[in-house]
Amino acid sequence: MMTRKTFCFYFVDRGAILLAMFALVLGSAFYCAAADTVQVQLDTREAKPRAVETLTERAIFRDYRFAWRNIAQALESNSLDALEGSFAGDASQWLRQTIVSQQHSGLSQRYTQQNHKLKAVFYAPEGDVMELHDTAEYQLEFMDGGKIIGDQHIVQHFVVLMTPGADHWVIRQLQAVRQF
Amino acid sequence: MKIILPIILVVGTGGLMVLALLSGGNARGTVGVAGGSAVFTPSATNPQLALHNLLIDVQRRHWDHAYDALSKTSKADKEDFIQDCTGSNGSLRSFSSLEGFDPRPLHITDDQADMRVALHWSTPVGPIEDVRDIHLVREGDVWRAVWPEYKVPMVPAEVIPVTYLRWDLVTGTADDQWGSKNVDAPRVRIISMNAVNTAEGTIVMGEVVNEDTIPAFVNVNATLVDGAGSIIDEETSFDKIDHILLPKQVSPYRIDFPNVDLNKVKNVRMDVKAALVPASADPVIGVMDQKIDTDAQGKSVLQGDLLNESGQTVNISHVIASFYDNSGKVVWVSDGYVDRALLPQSSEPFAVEIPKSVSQKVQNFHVVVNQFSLARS
Amino acid sequence: MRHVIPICEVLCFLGVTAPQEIRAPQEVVAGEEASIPTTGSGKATLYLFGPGVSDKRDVSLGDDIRLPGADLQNAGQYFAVVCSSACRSASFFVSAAKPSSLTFMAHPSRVPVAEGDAISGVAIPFDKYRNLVLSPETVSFRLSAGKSSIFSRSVPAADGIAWFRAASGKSAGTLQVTASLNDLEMLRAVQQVASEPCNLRITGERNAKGILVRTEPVHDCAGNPVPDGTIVTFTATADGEKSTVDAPIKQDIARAQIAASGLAVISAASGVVMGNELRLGVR
Amino acid sequence: MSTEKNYARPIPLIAVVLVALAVHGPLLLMQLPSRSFDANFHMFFASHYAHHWFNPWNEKWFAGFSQTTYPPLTHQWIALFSTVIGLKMGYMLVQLIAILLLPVGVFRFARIWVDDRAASYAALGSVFIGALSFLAYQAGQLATIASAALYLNALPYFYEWIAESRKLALLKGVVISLTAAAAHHVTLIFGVVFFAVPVLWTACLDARRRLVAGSLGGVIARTAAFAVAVGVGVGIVLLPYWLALIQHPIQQMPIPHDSRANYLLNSTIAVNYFVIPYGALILALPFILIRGSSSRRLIPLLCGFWLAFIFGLGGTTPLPRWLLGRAYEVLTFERFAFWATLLAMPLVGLLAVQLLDRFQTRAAIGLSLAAVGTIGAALWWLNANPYRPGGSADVEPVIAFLNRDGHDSYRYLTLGFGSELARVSTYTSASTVDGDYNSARLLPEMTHYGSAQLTNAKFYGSAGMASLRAMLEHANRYGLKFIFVHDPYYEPLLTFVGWRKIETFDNGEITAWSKEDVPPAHQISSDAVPPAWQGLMWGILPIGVSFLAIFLELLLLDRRRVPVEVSVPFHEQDPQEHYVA
Repeated sequence: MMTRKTFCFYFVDRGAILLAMFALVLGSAFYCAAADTVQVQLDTREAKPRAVETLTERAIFRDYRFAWRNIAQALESNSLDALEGSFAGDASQWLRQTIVSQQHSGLSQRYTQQNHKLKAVFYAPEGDVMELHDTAEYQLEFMDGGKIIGDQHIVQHFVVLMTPGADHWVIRQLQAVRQF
Repeated sequence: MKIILPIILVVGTGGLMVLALLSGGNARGTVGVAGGSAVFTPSATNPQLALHNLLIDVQRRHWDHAYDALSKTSKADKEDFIQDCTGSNGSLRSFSSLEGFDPRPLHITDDQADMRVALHWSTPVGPIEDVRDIHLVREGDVWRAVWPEYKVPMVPAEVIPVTYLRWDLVTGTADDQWGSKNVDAPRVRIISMNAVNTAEGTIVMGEVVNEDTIPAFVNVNATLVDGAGSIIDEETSFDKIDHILLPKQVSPYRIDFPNVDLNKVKNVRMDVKAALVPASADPVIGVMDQKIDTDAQGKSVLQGDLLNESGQTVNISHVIASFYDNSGKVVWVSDGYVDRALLPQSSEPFAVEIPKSVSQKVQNFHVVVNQFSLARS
Repeated sequence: MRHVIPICEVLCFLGVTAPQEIRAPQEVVAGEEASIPTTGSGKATLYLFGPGVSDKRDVSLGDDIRLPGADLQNAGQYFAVVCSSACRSASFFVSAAKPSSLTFMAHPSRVPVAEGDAISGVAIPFDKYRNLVLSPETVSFRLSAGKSSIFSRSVPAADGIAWFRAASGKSAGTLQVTASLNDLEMLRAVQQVASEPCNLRITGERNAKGILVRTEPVHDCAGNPVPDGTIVTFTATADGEKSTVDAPIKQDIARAQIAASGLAVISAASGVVMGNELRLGVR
Repeated sequence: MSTEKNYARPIPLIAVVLVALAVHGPLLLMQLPSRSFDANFHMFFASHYAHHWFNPWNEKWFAGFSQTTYPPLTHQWIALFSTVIGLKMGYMLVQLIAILLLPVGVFRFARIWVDDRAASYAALGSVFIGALSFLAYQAGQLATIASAALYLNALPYFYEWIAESRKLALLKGVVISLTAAAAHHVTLIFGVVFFAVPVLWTACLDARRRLVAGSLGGVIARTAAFAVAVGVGVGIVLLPYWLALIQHPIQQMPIPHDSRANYLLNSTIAVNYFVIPYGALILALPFILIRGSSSRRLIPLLCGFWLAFIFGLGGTTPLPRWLLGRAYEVLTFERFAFWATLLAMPLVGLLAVQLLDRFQTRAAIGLSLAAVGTIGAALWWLNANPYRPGGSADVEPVIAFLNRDGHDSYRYLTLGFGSELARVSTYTSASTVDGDYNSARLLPEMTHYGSAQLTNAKFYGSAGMASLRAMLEHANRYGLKFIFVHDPYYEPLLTFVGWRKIETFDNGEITAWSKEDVPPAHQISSDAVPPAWQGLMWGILPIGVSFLAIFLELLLLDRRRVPVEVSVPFHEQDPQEHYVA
């Protein structure tokens, strides 16, 4: 029979366990939050033949970071909606192909701790296309269902083509290369 | 109680109804639908009442009742009277509803009266006030309005060759490959900009030119930025611009920022958007006999006549005028709509208002006519 | 930051050292078949991750794992992970095949004649799988009006992009802009149009309706006729009243009917270019 | 069996319900209400609940608004039924249930004052009320009908509890009242004055004349208990509604409505809001007045009726404006006429009894013709009424256009669509800045001008067009790119402010317009987004309380005895007499 005293002890024990679980959850939440942030450094000084305007530089920085956040979310949750609005042309096509095949095979990929060093190398005279070189560093996990089958620290070189959309820039070509 | 309570209820209800009638309860909530007639209509024992009853019938489009209330000495027959009130040829008046009216006696004797009435029309392009002077006469113990003659411009039958250019736009199929569909937007340029502080707020105005060789659809936007670089307000030229500019055509623009004090504005960021658009170089509308004058109500106006040099009817004309000081700077832009349709080869008067504070500075002006045609809309 | 050798090495796994070995192919061209030799024995599961593909299938250790060309169409980095008792992974690159299409953007669509550096073009070569061809290719640009060529240049593509800039020609008309790479050729049309009207002159005569005013044929300074539809604004001032007509040019001439009585001073303008002034007395 | 006996017995309630089914069933199967003013609005709300049961934030109207601004019960039931029979038939089924509940409620409510026979005639008459057909088939006010029917069923329990102190009646009365509030809160708030006060007044009279078990003090105490229970219950069940109302009280410019006009100054409005709703009841007004004041026990009922009758006249008398103050400009008054007809039914039952006793078959024929004439006039008026909802255009092409080629990444506006706006919103994934529910609007371009939906801007004169201009002027801010026009009246404005016609649908009936430089729509931040816990409450409590009411009604049957008015003009009824068809 539970007396008042035992009831208190019982309650204190349960409290401690709950507190510990809460701290664990909070901690992992912060870790995940920190883990899936996307860091981008953009250098447009060498872009030619046209100089990159300040407003354009700010837009490229914002839209490129947003695009990689969408890639991470899309490839982890296998949802096509996450790609909406950030990609066009061939980049959009192969990203969608990847997600569809992941949906069929039950696989997924998790991109975390992303750090992108982005350099503009070409900006068309009329401003309708920009080529950038991205040296990306991130942690990549391959998962089959919930099981992690591979966890690697990647340093990757991407050749990126971006074109202006209705009110933001979209990635039209995202091609990994051995070196620039 | 069996008798008193029913009497109280019936008398009380009747009293309340009379009270509502005397306090001028409104006859309707919504506008624009032919409403029923009033159960009681007071007879026109004085000019004010006669004009009020007449205009209520016009408001409710009870044309038979309204025309019967007119004096037989009216020069307009029934069709003219209806056309004068409802407009014709798809004019702006034919889209409008009489929303309210403010009559004011000018001159009253025992059997003659002149009333000036401001008619408030609700139109698709916003409220329009039309001031009319109505003459009334007493016939027996009833006053009746004498409706003025309604002149419809006589357009001679003729064949007018239209050989002006027409531009059509092919936008290409949706799945064109990247880069293959690169018809650039037209090149337009803002050639003047001036920001003015007024009681209602800040106004940004100026002129824009289409420097390209094809028609351009133009919209001018402005963003006001304060000292800290943050945006105070963003507005567009809306209907204070001629959106479709033919090659080398110049249009005034005006952007209103209600309740924004210009002294708080550090920077005005202008942005002109141009797009490809199908257009026609016809109709050509001349703006004749323009001069700055004072109208019947003492307001300073720029007035003149619009001459339709083409063969098609222009249903609604929109006049936009820019005013310059002696240094050629745009000091004001105002606009106005013409109530009546512009028939081929005929003209209609127009007037746009200029604030008193600005009219002294005005040295020159430039008028542009925007138009809406049902045939081509 | 650690500088990493070009081919991505596998840096860490989960847990256990595995008995089997897999070796990635050195270089694969997009669309071509590849194979991954393996050692060890027994059943295993192959996972293939790459741009456009995330595949999983059973394989036998000790045999070569065949990767069909259809899985390797998109250029980029691929990861092959083979799992039996534990997982081993290797990565390899797929590079673009030879160019088979050329994206070519020429600007502007309409350019005034005789304007320096007014025309530009950007050409980007792609292989048949729409991969960016980054190998150094030479693109030839040519501008021709009718039979005569007014510009020609061969430009080596840098980072997969070749571009040019050139002045517009002297006479109005359609300019063919061509970009070619080996047997690939893309054509764009640029309209060379008259620039600002030059020496705008008007004449006028009185008639029953008022004054008929018209321009002399309107040309730019290079003698090119200004396109039809260009607006000429006629302004007549008489007795303190002003009349204006925005008249479009038709076959090089703009004309307008102005209702003006008494001594009239008439002028004309097209965009920001002013014409001569005309004075017409009373009939 | 002689004819006197034929009319001397009450009509069984089940027969009355079957008559209601026979009259209104076919009309609902024909989906007559689907062209009413508000039906599409109800289906739009239900469609949202069907897809987002626990998330009342709806992005499709006003660039985002909360559905906790409207009691959800009827919409939740439609959403439940729609999973089986579709949205439209789900609406018709819920409307049928409400219509069948109404005569049951009238019968039980009337028995507080009159005997079974008169109450059964009242219930039968309620099937043919003009106001019921007006609200169901022209106005589409499903929630008002449902709430009134539920409330009439709750009031007899209220009477039983305060007069007889029966605990089960308290429980049922409170639960059914909460269900009525969850269907439509305005009915409950005003119902207290027009319905509950006459019941309380009658109970006090009965207590003072020892007709019931309870004493006067007991009646008042038990009334207070009932009021507290219902007050707290409504506060909890509709808590998200009250919180939304407190956060954003309805302070927008008053919107004109024809039911607030003076009916003496406009014959069409008089027919629409007086003649059609009352129909043949107009002829019974003298009897209602005299008979109602002839017995002390009927006076409370008469007073409730007359007050509702005055309110139902809208702006014809100044009394509603005096008593309601600012709320006068927010409410519409056709529902007061409906409540007045319900309050009159017990007295109409007495009239029927007197006529049948005196004129037998001739009275039966006359009463039948009056009833059928009343509902017939209401149905005829559906087409004759100049204020009827505009001819419905085929909006399918508009829905298809919005759902293809990424057009739903922009916002849209309809002009001249009337109640079809809600239909487009229901089936497209795109969002609009307009909406068909004035109380939920927060966008300044709509609340500052005193006009209702932008799609009906023309009918609100300069205020309506000013509101439309303000919205079009801020099109870029809201990503408002596409406008669908079903009334050429708006074409000049669109042309002059920068839209261009891009497509034509339905042989020119509808045109699509677009503006070039509009950026894609983005989410408009709003402080009215209800938190998750409110969504959970909203999805559980209202529907839960209606299930509880059904459970109590079906499983806890009660033995009821109600004191019967024994009064002068007619003899006492013997409850044991048999019914003859």
